[in-house]
Order: sequence, then C-alpha cells, then structure tokens
Amino acid sequence: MNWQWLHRLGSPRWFYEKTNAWLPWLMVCAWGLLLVGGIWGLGFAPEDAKQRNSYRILYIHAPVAFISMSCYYIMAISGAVGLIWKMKLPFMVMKAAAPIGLGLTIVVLATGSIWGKPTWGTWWEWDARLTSYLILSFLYLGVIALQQAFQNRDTADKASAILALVGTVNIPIIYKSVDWWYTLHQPATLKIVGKSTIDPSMLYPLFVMIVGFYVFFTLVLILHTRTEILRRESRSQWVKDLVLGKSNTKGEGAES
Amino acid sequence: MTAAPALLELRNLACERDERYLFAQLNANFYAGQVVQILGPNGSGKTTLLRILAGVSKDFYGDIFWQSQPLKDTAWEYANDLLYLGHLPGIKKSLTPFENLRWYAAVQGGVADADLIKALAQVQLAGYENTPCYRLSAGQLRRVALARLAFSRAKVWVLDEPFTALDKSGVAELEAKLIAHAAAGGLVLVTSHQDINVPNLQLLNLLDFPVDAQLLNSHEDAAYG
Amino acid sequence: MTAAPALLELRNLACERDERYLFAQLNANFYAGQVVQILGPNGSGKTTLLRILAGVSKDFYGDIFWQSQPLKDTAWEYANDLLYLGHLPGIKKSLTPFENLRWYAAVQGGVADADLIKALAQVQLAGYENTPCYRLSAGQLRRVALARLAFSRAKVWVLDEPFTALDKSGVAELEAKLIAHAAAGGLVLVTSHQDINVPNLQLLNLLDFPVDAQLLNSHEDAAYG
Amino acid sequence: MANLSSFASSLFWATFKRDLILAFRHKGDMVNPLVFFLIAITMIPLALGPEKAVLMRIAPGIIWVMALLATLLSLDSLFRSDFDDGSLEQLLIAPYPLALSVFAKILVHWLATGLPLTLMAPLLGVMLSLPANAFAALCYSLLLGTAAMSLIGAVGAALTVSLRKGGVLISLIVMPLYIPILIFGASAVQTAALGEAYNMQLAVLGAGLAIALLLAPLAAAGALRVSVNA
Amino acid sequence: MANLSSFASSLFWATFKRDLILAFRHKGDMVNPLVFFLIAITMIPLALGPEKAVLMRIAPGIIWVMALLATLLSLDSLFRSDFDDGSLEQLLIAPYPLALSVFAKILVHWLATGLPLTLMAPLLGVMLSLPANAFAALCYSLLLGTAAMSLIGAVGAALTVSLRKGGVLISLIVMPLYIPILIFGASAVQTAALGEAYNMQLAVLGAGLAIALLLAPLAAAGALRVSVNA
Ligand code: HEM
Ligand SMILES: Nc1ncnc2c1ncn2[C@@H]1O[C@H](COP(=O)(O)OP(=O)(O)OP(=O)(O)O)[C@@H](O)[C@H]1O
Ligand SMILES: Nc1ncnc2c1ncn2[C@@H]1O[C@H](COP(=O)(O)OP(=O)(O)OP(=O)(O)O)[C@@H](O)[C@H]1O
Ligand SMILES: [Mg+2]
Ligand SMILES: [Mg+2]
Repeated sequence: MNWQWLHRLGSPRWFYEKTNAWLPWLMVCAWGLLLVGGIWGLGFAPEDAKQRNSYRILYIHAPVAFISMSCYYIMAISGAVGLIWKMKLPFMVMKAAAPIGLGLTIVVLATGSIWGKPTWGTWWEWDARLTSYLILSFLYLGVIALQQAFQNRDTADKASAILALVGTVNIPIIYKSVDWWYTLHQPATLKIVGKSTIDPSMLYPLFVMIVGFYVFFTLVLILHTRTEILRRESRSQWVKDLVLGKSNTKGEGAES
Repeated sequence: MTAAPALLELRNLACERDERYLFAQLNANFYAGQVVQILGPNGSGKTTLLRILAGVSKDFYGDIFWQSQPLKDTAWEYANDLLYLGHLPGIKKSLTPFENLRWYAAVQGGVADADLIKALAQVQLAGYENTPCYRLSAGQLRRVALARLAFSRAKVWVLDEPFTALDKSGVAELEAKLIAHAAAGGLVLVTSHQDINVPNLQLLNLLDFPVDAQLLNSHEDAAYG
Repeated sequence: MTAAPALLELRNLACERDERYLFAQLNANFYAGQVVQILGPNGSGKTTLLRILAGVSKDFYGDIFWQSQPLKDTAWEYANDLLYLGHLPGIKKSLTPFENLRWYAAVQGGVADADLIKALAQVQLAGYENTPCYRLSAGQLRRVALARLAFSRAKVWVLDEPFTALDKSGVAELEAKLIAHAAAGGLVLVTSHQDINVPNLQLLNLLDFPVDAQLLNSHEDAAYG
Repeated sequence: MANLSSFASSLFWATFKRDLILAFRHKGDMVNPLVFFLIAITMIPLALGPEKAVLMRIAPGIIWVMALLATLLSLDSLFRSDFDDGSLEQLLIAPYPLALSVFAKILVHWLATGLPLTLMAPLLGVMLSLPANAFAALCYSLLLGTAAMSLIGAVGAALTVSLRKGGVLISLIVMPLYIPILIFGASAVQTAALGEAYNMQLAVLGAGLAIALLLAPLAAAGALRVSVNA
Repeated sequence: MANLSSFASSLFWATFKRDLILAFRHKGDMVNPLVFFLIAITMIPLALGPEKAVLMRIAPGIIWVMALLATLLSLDSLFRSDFDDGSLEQLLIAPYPLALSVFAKILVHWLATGLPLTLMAPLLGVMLSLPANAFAALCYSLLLGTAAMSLIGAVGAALTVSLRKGGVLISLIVMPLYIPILIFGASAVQTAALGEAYNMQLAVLGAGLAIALLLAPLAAAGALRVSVNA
C-alpha cells in the first residue's frame, strides 16, 4: 500500500496527463528566463578586459556544461529505478535523456571550441576539463547505440540501464584520473575556471541563464518522454482516444 | 485427472510478441508420468512457451506453479529438476562428444565418466567419442545433445523439436526414452510437427487459447493502472 | 527406365571424408519428371551428396553428366537450371521476406514484384511481407526460403531436409509443389527422414553403395600415381 | 542467356541495393568504425600526454594507423553474415560472375566505412593539432587509401570466412598488404605538413588502387570458392 | 543440494577447464591478439619514420594503447560462441550462480590474452627503444591492467552478445571505461622511463582491479540475463 504513490508515479498515463498542465508554465518560464538572461548577458553586461566580447559565449557554454553533467545522473538514476522497481516510465525518461545529454555535450564542445579559437588560438586543447567532457559524450553515445541496437524494447531498456549504471561508477574515476593526468603532464599554462574573480555584473545574467537552461532542459526532457510514451503505448485505449480526439481523457484520468 | 497434485501448473498464462498475443488464458496442469506434446502450426508460439517454461524468457503474463508453489519462490529447486533442450543443440563444435557431455555432467553435478560413454553408446555414437563435433552430420550432432537424457536426473524434460534431423531408428529410440522417463514418474513436454508414437500421449494445442478482447484490456490496465 | 536420356547422371561417384568413404561406386540416372528421395541414416552422407550435386563442394571422385555432357563443360547451363536449398535457409534476418525474395529474383533474373507477393501468399505468409525476418518463427523462416520454389524456372531442385520445422499443412503444400514440378517435367532431389507422400517417388538409399576394398586401392593409385 | 548484359547488371545491382539496405538498417555497423576511429585517436593524448609539439609530430602517422585499424575491424563482417545464413553459397552457385557480386559488396563496404572515415578525419586532425596545410593531403590520401584497403581486405575476409573465429586472423593476413598503403599515405600527409609537394605519394596510392580494382574482386571470388568449399 | 559447495565448485571448474581446452584447440584465437599487437606496433615506425627520439618519447603510451586495442578485439569472442550454439542458455538456467561461471570464463580469457600480451610487451618495448628502466613498470602495469580490462570488458561483451554484429559496438561501450586504466598504466611506464617512482600508479591499478573483481562478474551476469532473455 505504501508503494501506491510510487506506482502511480510509474504510470505513463498519469505522467502524460499531469504534465499536460505543466507544459505551458515551463515554456513560459524557460523562454522568459532565457530571454532576460540572454539580453542582459549579451547586451548589457560589461565587456571583458582581456577577451573583449568573445567571452559572452560563456552565457551558453557554462550553463549547458553544468546541465549535460546532471543529465547523465538523471539518466542513470532513472535507469536504476526502472531496473529495481520494474517500472516502465523511468526507462522512458532514461531513453529520452540520452540523446538530449549527447546534444548538450556536443553544444559544450562546440561552443568551447568556438571560444577557444579567439582566446587560445586553437580549436582544441587537451585540457582536463575538455577531455573529460569528450569522454562523457562517448558514454552517452554508448548508451544510445546500445539502446538502438536491440530489437526488443525491454531488453534495450534494461541493457542500456546497466550500462548507464556502470558508467556512473566510472564518471568520478574518469574525472579524477583525467585531472591527475593533466596536472602530471603539464603545468597549467591556461585555466578554464579558477580565476573566478568574475565581476558580479557578469555573474547575475549567468545565474539567470543557468536557471533558464535548467527549466528549458526539464521542458525538453518532458516533451521527449511524452513522445516516447505515445510511441510505446500507441495500442492502449487512452492513447487511441487521445489521438482520435475524444475529450473525456481528463475524466478518466481522475478515476483511475 | 490424477489425484496427486500437479507437478507444473500454468495459470492464465499469456504471451505477447510484436504487439500481438500468441496465446492467452492458457491454463494447464501437468502431472508426473505424462508425456505432453505441444501442438500448433508454424508461428503459433510453441518455442516461446517452452522458453518461458524453461525460465530462459521472462516476458509473459500469468503465473506458473512448481509443485504447488509459485515458480518465483522455487526457482532453484525447479532449476535442479529441469532439463531443457532448445532449438539450438548447445554443443561446442570444437569439442568432442565426450568433452561436451562432461561439461553437461558438471552442470547437473557428479556423473561418472563411464556413464557418459554409455550415454553416447545409447545414441549410436560409440566410436565417435573423440571425434571433434564439427565432423559430425546434422543428425549426429543432435544425438550428442540427446545423450544428455541418458544420465539426467531431472524430473521435467522440456524438449523443442528434438526429432529434427533424426533418422527413423533415432526417432524410435528417443520415443522409447520418453516412455521410460514418464514411467519412472517424470514429466516430458515436447514439441514436434511429426506424430509421436507414445502410449497415453497428452496433447496441448495452442490454438485452443485464442485471444479475447476483454482480456487484452485487463492486461493493459494492469500494466498502466 | 524411360526412353528419354537422363537429365543428370552420376557415374562411379565416391566421396571420402575424414579418411573414410561415405559412399562409393554410386551410379544413378535421374530423369525429367522424377521426385527422388535420398535415404540413409544419420551421417551416411546425404548432405554431402547434395552439396556435390549443387556444385558447392568439389571434393569427390567420379563423374557427373548434365544432359549427357560432363558437368565441367556445362557448368553455366547447369547453374541456370538449378535451385539449391541447403540446411541453411539463406535468408537475411534483418530484411523482410519480400526484400529477401527480391534478391533471389535477381539471382535468377527478372521476376515481377507481384509474383513475389503471390509466392509469399502461397506459403501462408500473406501479411508478413514487410515484417523483418528476425521476428519469424523457425517454420515461418523456412517458408520464406521455400517461397523461392514458386517463381523458380529451374529444372532441377536440390532440397536438403526442406520439411524441417514445417507443420502438417506446410508439409502437404510442399509435397503438392514437388508433384507439380515433376509433372511439369522437372526433377526433384530431396532428403528427408520423414516419409514423403508423393506418387511414384523414387528412392536412392546411400547404404546401397558401400565401400569395396579394391576400389579404395584404385583411388589411392589415381591420387598418388 | 538472351541478353546477358542486362541480366548480369541485375544481380550486381540487386546485391548492391540489398547490402546498402542492410548497412542502413544496421545503423550501428556503419557508425561503429567511425566511433572506433574517434575513440582510438582520443586515447593517444591520454596515453602520451597533451604536449602539442609531440602530438603535431605524430599526428599524420597516428591518424593513418588508426584509420587502417578501423578498416581492419570492419572487414570481418563483409562476408560473415552471408556465410552464416547460407546466402553466400547461393551467390557462389548462381549463374553469374562471382567477382561482380563480390565487387558490389566491396563497394557498399567502402561507402559505409571508408568514405565516412575520410570525411571524419579532418576533425581528428584538429584534435591532434595537425598543421593546417596537411588537411587536404589527409583527405585525398585517405580517399584513395581506404578504397584500396576495402578491396584488399576483401581478399582476407574471403579467405577466413569459413573459419569459426576469423576476426583477428584477418588482421594477420591483411596487415602486411596494407603496409605499402600506410607508408605512402602517412608520408603524403607528413610531407604536406612540412609544406612540400605530395603528388608522388598520391600517384602511387592511385596506382595501387587501380591494381586493386582490377585484381582484388577476382582474387576475393577465387578465395571464396576455395574457403566455402571445405 | 547435499553438499552445495563441492557441487558449486564443480561447474566453475568444468567451465574453466572446458574454456581452456577450447582456447588451446583454437590456437589461432590465442595467438591472434598477440599478432595484432605485434603488427600494430610494427606499423608505428613505418608511419612515423624511424627517429629514435620520437619513438622513445611515445613508446610507453603507444604500447599501452595497442595492448588495450588488442584486448578489445578479443572481447567479442568471450560469450559469442556460447550464445550461438545455445550453451549460454544452459548456463543461464543451471542451478548455479551465474556470476561464478562467468568468472571462470573471464579467467580463461585473461590467461589466453592478457597474460601473453604482458609477456610479449618487453619485446615490443625493445622495438620502440623503450628506456631500459621502464621495462619492469611495463610488465607490472600490464599485468594488473589487462586483468582489469578483461573483467570490465566482460560486461560490454555480455551486453552485446545477442546483437548480431556486436563486434565494434563493444569498443564504443567499453573504451570510455578503459580510459582510467590507460591513463594510470601509461603514466606508470612513462614515470619509470624518467627514472621516478611509480608505486602510486600501480597501487591505483591494483585498487581498480580489486573493484573490478568484485563487481564485474556480477554486472556481467546481470547483463547476460537481460540480453539473452530477448
Ligand atoms: C565541465 C564542463 C565545463 C564547464 C563547467 C565550463 C565552464 C566554463 C566557464 C565557467 C568558463 C569561464 C571561466 C573563465 O572565464 O575562466 C569557461 C571558459 C571556457 N571554456 Fe569551458 N566549461 C566546460 C567545458 C568546456 C569544454 C568542453 C570546452 C571546449 C571544447 C570549453 C572551452 C572553454 C573556453 C575556450 C573557455 C574560455 C577560456 C578562457 O577564458 O581562458 N569548456 N568554461
Ligand atoms: N566438414 C567435414 N569434415 C569431415 N567430415 C565431415 C564433414 N562434414 C561431414 N562429415 C562426415 O561426413 C559424414 C556424412 O555427413 P552428412 O552431413 O553428409 O550426413 P547426412 O547423411 O546428411 O546426415 P544427417 O541425416 O544427420 O543430416 C558424417 O559422418 C560426418 O562425420
Ligand atoms: N524475437 C521475437 N520478436 C518478435 N516476435 C517474435 C520473436 N520471436 C518470435 N516471434 C513471433 O512469435 C511467433 C511465435 O514464434 P515461435 O518461435 O514461438 O513459434 P513456433 O510455434 O515455435 O513456430 P515453429 O513451429 O515455426 O517453430 C511468431 O509468429 C513470431 O513472429
Ligand atoms: Mg519453434
Ligand atoms: Mg544432412
């Protein structure tokens, strides 16, 4: 009985119907925050003394970097929940999170290299941070490739969940070893973070952008999950009703 | 029906592949001493059912009871009492028949080497004990797999098309073995498209368990409710 | 014997595997209009013989004549007139039945797509045209391979255990096809451990061609002389 | 036999189309050599340290070696699945020149691995700080080199297809044949990095490709006949 | 069920012995990763040119990378043949802890590839002019590292065993997990070449091996149950 709520949470239909109401709010919040932060950061924050205007890419680069990491943990944790409690919804979240995470790491790598060109004079530098992000993107790729390789959906879900979990054990190890590798080989000639004596007037828009990107990420994750739900449940009555436009879904949702 | 409790009970078993039910509301009791042939045309789900009964596949609805206990609770005891022989013979082609059997002997625990030699002789492979299996014909390969039956101590035999590739005398020998196993209080579940010549053969036709629209909804609800 | 010359003639065929002769001095004539079942217990060399007749294996002694010409000289014509279906069905599991057949249509040259659809319907796979083959059961997979018979223009069919995994109705349908092919002037060479229900079935038992010590010596001489 | 040429072209095209469908359907197979290439290159700085001068010096050679290894890894699947399901036997006994259908398969193999490898190489060049003037040479040499490697590799794949686990045996057979390609390919990039002309190396690679085009399909067909017969 | 422990040990030993016989009977499989290792290393001077200073500088890293690739290549065969012939199913439903029989298979895998690789590495060190004081570090680090790689790789092999062409997908899955091993392994040799102490790196590798010993057989067993079920 205690687990009732958990199983409710695990019901794709419940999730689909609940999130219906959230979507507009999330959308408004995300766009609002991103717009405010973007205009503030790009238009009004002061120019950096050394890097001139090129530093402004930071307002995309840094928030996306933070999220792409949390996304991995969201993916791995939902995989674990799915494996342990044998629920369907977490697997769908996991499957939805993987490509988003890959996209985010690619954005970090791309904005990073675009930034690197004016600041370091090269597109790519074997810095510890960058390297570990590259490896993170490989981990995502592995999960996605494994998920797609299986014909059977259950097997695909469980197998990629196991892989995501094994990856979680490894992420801290990877970070430590890459850090260590870098310091061993090279006295830091350049540093990405660390000199965070950043001016507050640059920092506030950054916070806004970070929160904005988190909300945006939540929105995208929910949207992907909803698509996945519809794809998987396409046979069930409630989805058929939904697609055929029967309007009584809300009433039924309340009953069950 | 016998008075003794059923060895294996299937209750409301249903199985879905490719968004299509193969069978549903499958209820059946299997008793010690029976040889049961599972029938059904191509693609009706016989192999799928046997893989479920062998514990290889867990992708089904419904319950299975082993000696009146849910299978989940008695998985270990059941595994000890089960011999499964699938479509694939499970024979390493680089090993000899004897080496293959020796590994299977270990799977089941403690069988003397002499018994393995005897088992091979029983399937007409005397003289082939030390020939690598890639040199054997299709039927001889299947005979190596079937030699496991001779030293098995399992109560339940689950055999998927064991008569494939066997010649006439091979078929007769296997039938004799099934009869003997049932007489000794064992249970045999077997699929085959050929007629099996065993007295008192029980038949289970998968076409008798068609899908019923109401039931579908109940599963959907169970899954999503 | 018929008055017409034999379609396929085997003269003094002998085959050795593992320093042991499977059959020797095999002489046989196969005529248009015949269905020939090749018999023999497990390991007697049926598959080996069919692979030789299909041109897959060239490891034998003796001569084969196609329409009274040595096979070596008429290999191309023979290949045009041959359909071989071995133990392995030759079906790509990632493709659909229709895509598989389309490739086989190209192997033989120019068959309309509509004929392929019809061929699939004939083996009871209507509705499965676009299901990937890894989703099919053992029997359904074999039916895909057998669908080739429907649009084949080959005179000689060489079929190795084609009845494997087929259900009763599948067996009956295949038998009807063999009869029709023979009636149309074709030749069918088939192995099976089951009885084949075809009128006027010819039998060729490999056990009728045992090895003779003298012969062995003559081969040794030919090989090393 | 009436119009041999149209019939002939039809099995070539059918095999070509079928293999292309298979390559797209197993998307993983097409992407995997690329990913291997990417990850193998990534490991180099991790193992050697991130010193730019060292990386720059070894970039041409290492990229070429890894492209070669990626091609090698993908060879095993060239005939394997056809052998396992029996369609290779059917190809063998078809009244059709085996070398042509083998050529169709090789073509698809190159389109699915060699070409994408070539297109991805510049990215990896950036990661290993390849000098800017070597990028064109990298692309041209890989374009010619991967095609030649697919062709030569097919012979090795054909020879080992009937062995139960040919995977690594192919490497053994094929690697010595790849060495000339490697030497000229890597040298083209190295020379370009130094700002010198690399026409000679490209010419040699082109000549190698031409010879391979002529001989490899025939040799692979012969090898298949021998190794499947057993 | 009477004396569980003796029964238990018997399937472990039977699987161990069976796989060892198989490894010896397919001698090719045992030798092939070695040959790959050898040829891959040979290609490096051919691609880079024979400058001794460069080779010396990159030797520790390159040897480690190639050992890693050789291990990767051999992983696919770990469970594949058992899956193909149905004996993996039998292992799965046997009344016996799957993790133990999986461990037996991993052990044989290491004995057949990791150990010989380690023993052969000094030879290749000579070919790449590895400094004399780095040889001990090379052997120790490879001994620990290849064992850990066999264990971790088994998880990847188990996840992909039922995929028709898992070969290269394993690389994608497993390589990121190998990166810490590579970093510490290569660094141990590099440090030793500079004449410094490398105990720390060996300790880390040892710790990694210990964790892998505990977790990998369990994870591989779970992965097998999932991926064979389909
Ligand atoms: C953990 C992931 C990452 C985080 C949290 C992160 C965050 C940041 C932050 C906060 C800054 C500004 C700090 C400063 O001005 O010093 C920055 C700078 C920069 N980042 Fe990242 N970043 C990450 C990954 C990457 C990656 C993967 C790349 C390249 C592909 C990259 C390239 C750059 C560049 C070029 C700069 C400017 C460098 C400079 O000012 O010296 N970053 N990053
Ligand atoms: N590749 C091979 N190498 C050596 N010997 C072989 C090989 N293949 C088959 N044999 C031997 O040849 C004999 C005949 O094999 P074949 O497969 O032709 O038999 P078959 O008549 O088809 O039997 P079945 O009814 O079991 O299919 C067998 O005894 C086998 O030992
Ligand atoms: N892996 C799978 N994924 C999806 N569907 C499958 C899978 N395996 C089997 N099926 C489907 O399940 C059905 C039953 O297959 P199964 O192999 O159980 O049949 P069967 O009764 O053993 O047939 P046969 O007599 O041909 O052996 C088939 O129609 C097939 O399409
Ligand atoms: Mg079946
Ligand atoms: Mg046979």
